[in-house]
Amino acid sequence: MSYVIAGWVIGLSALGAYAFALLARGRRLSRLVAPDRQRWSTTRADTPTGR
Amino acid sequence: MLRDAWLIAAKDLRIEWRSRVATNQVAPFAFLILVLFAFALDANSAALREFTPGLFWVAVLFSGMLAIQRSFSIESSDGVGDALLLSGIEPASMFLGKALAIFLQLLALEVILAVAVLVLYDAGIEDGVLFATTSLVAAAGVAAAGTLYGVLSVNLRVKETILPLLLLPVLAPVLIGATRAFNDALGTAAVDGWAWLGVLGLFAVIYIVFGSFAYGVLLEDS
Amino acid sequence: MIHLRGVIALLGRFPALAGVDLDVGPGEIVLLQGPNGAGKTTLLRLCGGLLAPSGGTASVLGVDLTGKRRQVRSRVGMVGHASGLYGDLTVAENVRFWARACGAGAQDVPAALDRMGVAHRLHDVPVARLSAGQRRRTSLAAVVVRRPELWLLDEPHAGLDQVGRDLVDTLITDAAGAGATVLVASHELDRIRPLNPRVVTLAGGVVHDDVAKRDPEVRGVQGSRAEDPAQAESAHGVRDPGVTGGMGAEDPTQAESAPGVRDPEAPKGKRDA
Amino acid sequence: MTVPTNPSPDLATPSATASAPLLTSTSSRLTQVLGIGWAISVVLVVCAAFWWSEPDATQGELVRLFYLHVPLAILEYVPFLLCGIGSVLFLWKRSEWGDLMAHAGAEVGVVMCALTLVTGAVWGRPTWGTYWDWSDVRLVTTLILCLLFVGYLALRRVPGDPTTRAKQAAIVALVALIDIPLINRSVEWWENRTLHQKGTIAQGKIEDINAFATLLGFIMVGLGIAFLMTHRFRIAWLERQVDRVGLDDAIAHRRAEAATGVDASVGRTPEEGGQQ
Repeated sequence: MSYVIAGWVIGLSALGAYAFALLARGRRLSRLVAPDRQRWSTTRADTPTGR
Repeated sequence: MLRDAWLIAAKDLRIEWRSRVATNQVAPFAFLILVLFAFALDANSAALREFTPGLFWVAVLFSGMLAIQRSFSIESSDGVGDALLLSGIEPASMFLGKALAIFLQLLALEVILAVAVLVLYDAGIEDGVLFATTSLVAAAGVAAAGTLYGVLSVNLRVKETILPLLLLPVLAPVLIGATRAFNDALGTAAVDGWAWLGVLGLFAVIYIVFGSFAYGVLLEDS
Repeated sequence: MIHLRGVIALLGRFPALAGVDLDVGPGEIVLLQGPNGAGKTTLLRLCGGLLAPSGGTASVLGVDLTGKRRQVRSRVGMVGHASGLYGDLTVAENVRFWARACGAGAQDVPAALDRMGVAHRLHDVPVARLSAGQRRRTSLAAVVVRRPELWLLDEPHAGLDQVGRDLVDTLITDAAGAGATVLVASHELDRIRPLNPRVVTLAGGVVHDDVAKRDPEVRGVQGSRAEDPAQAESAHGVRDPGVTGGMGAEDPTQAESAPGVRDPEAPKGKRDA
Repeated sequence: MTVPTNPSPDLATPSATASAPLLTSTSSRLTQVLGIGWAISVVLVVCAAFWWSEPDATQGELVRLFYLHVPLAILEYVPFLLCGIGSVLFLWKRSEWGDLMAHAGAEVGVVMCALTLVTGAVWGRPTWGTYWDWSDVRLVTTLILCLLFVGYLALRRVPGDPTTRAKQAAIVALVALIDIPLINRSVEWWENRTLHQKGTIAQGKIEDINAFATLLGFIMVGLGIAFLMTHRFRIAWLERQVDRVGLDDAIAHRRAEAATGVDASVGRTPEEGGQQ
């Protein structure tokens, strides 16, 4: 059972860390670019998502 | 198209023959790998004989990497890369020519290594035809994939490190397949070597076809 | 032959060409001059189809450079700073290889080597053992066998002796006489001037000054002693053997201070070619 | 767990104030929904895995790790597939969009892949008595897949002309994706050499696994991939924009060289400039 918990903790914390790293990186970068060139921040919610 | 390919291959082989880099450096390096394996396996003759197929192909891949790097370093010297582009030769012909030259050098390497493992590791060939065919087909696959990745990395400043990192994982099926086919040919394990030859053949065909198309895309880099 | 409009070319992220406008017709000899880093070599590489334009429109020998650049490449002859020769192959093997590679027969090779004054005893010497001047002559021979429609020469005189320089000049004149276009990037104005070229000055990746685009009066003053209207024609590329003065005797740097041509964004006079 | 913290929904942003930096992140209404959905699904899956489902007949409690591991192992191919589609789009139509998607897909895929390997190893230790088993096809295939795309990301990080790099990366991605079936078949045959018994995954006892928890697991990982891909794609897009702003400046600067006279640019070679 300890292996199961370890697996979950490692998996979720890694995903969470990656997600926060991406958000932080996005924040830092978006400060360098004018908001009107960030298409998702204008009027549309359906933005290029890669899906 | 084949005439141009042969022109390029003949030029490469002539340069290799003149410069003797393959004979003076690549082949001794391959031999050295075999010696190092013997040290690593603690001079255990039985283990060496059993693992001959794998050790042989690892030695081929590592020394083949040097041959590929060498083949593309002659194209990056003194503006010949531009000159080759200006010649108007079809990229597919260039790909086939470079791959053919590398293929022939790999074959020469394999002959040297085969003699070395027969003598040093006390390996014995049970199925000579399978042994020879596997060597040919695996070399074709390595040459095709190696040529594609060689031209990709030739103009990068980090080419020495990025080429093995990109190429070696791609060659994993060749290593597995050629090792298994050699297991049959050398009689070290009971497997169907001819079926493995099919995998090697598929690999070679895929990368020769894909490389012929992709080479042009990679050449148009500047 | 060459039509460039607002051409931008990048080396990595550096805009080596920042909006070049240039038109060159057949039979013209164009001297590209300008300080180091002005974009001369990049312009030659672009015209040879080795570099894709990142902006603007470019067509060379009737081929759009944004598309099938390979169709241009086999028709140009380019000599750059690098020799483009394999050091381990001999002189004859190199020239033969390049002749075959561009589809020309190997039978012209001895003639081309003779023409560039490469001695017979050198034919079987590996290129790596040649002197810089001998190597340059061999590179030129490899271009001669291709019979290019467009010659792109980057400092062709560098490293050559007096005889070699004269050979290059003859090569340029003959090529232009046969209807080919010649672009020469060079700092050696004294050397080029007798060929009566059209002088184009590059600076900061744009055409700073082009003799062919000046007003007739300015061109008259700057051009040569002659107020002769034929002078304008000679600058346009119709070879006039009677006019030998070309740019004239003034210091060429004065050309850069000519009024009205300083702004690269200024409307460009159109020429037909 | 990763709810976007930006308070102002972009749909409400009037165009008049669009210039004000209300939103300085890669978040949008879409990613907020995805993020919240992902966080909820994580909570649900944890509950389903640890409390709502029964231990498995053969694996006992260890099956609880499967609700994370199996969706990861299967859905990891989705970002790689998107990477392949993006690469094809780039090579075919020179689509910048495809290039950015390929980069995003490769990075998210490598994260998924690495986590699959880690959770698989953690599961393998109590099951097989070892963290790693070379006879398992999926383990080895996933490892090679991970290595192939680690190489891809390494190539992406080499500085240079973006278009050149995009072409090279697209070729590498396609080669990797072509290679995967070959590797998979090879490893599967290769594994038969030893008499080592196959892993439980290979025998596919899906019916033993709680279907509801597995479904939740797939939803969780799927939402996670969508969320991460969206953000990663926007980051790539922002990086390209930053690059482009720099390029406009560089062109203006270059033209100014000509305007301010020839002397200013003397001694500046393209090589020096190219390294900046």
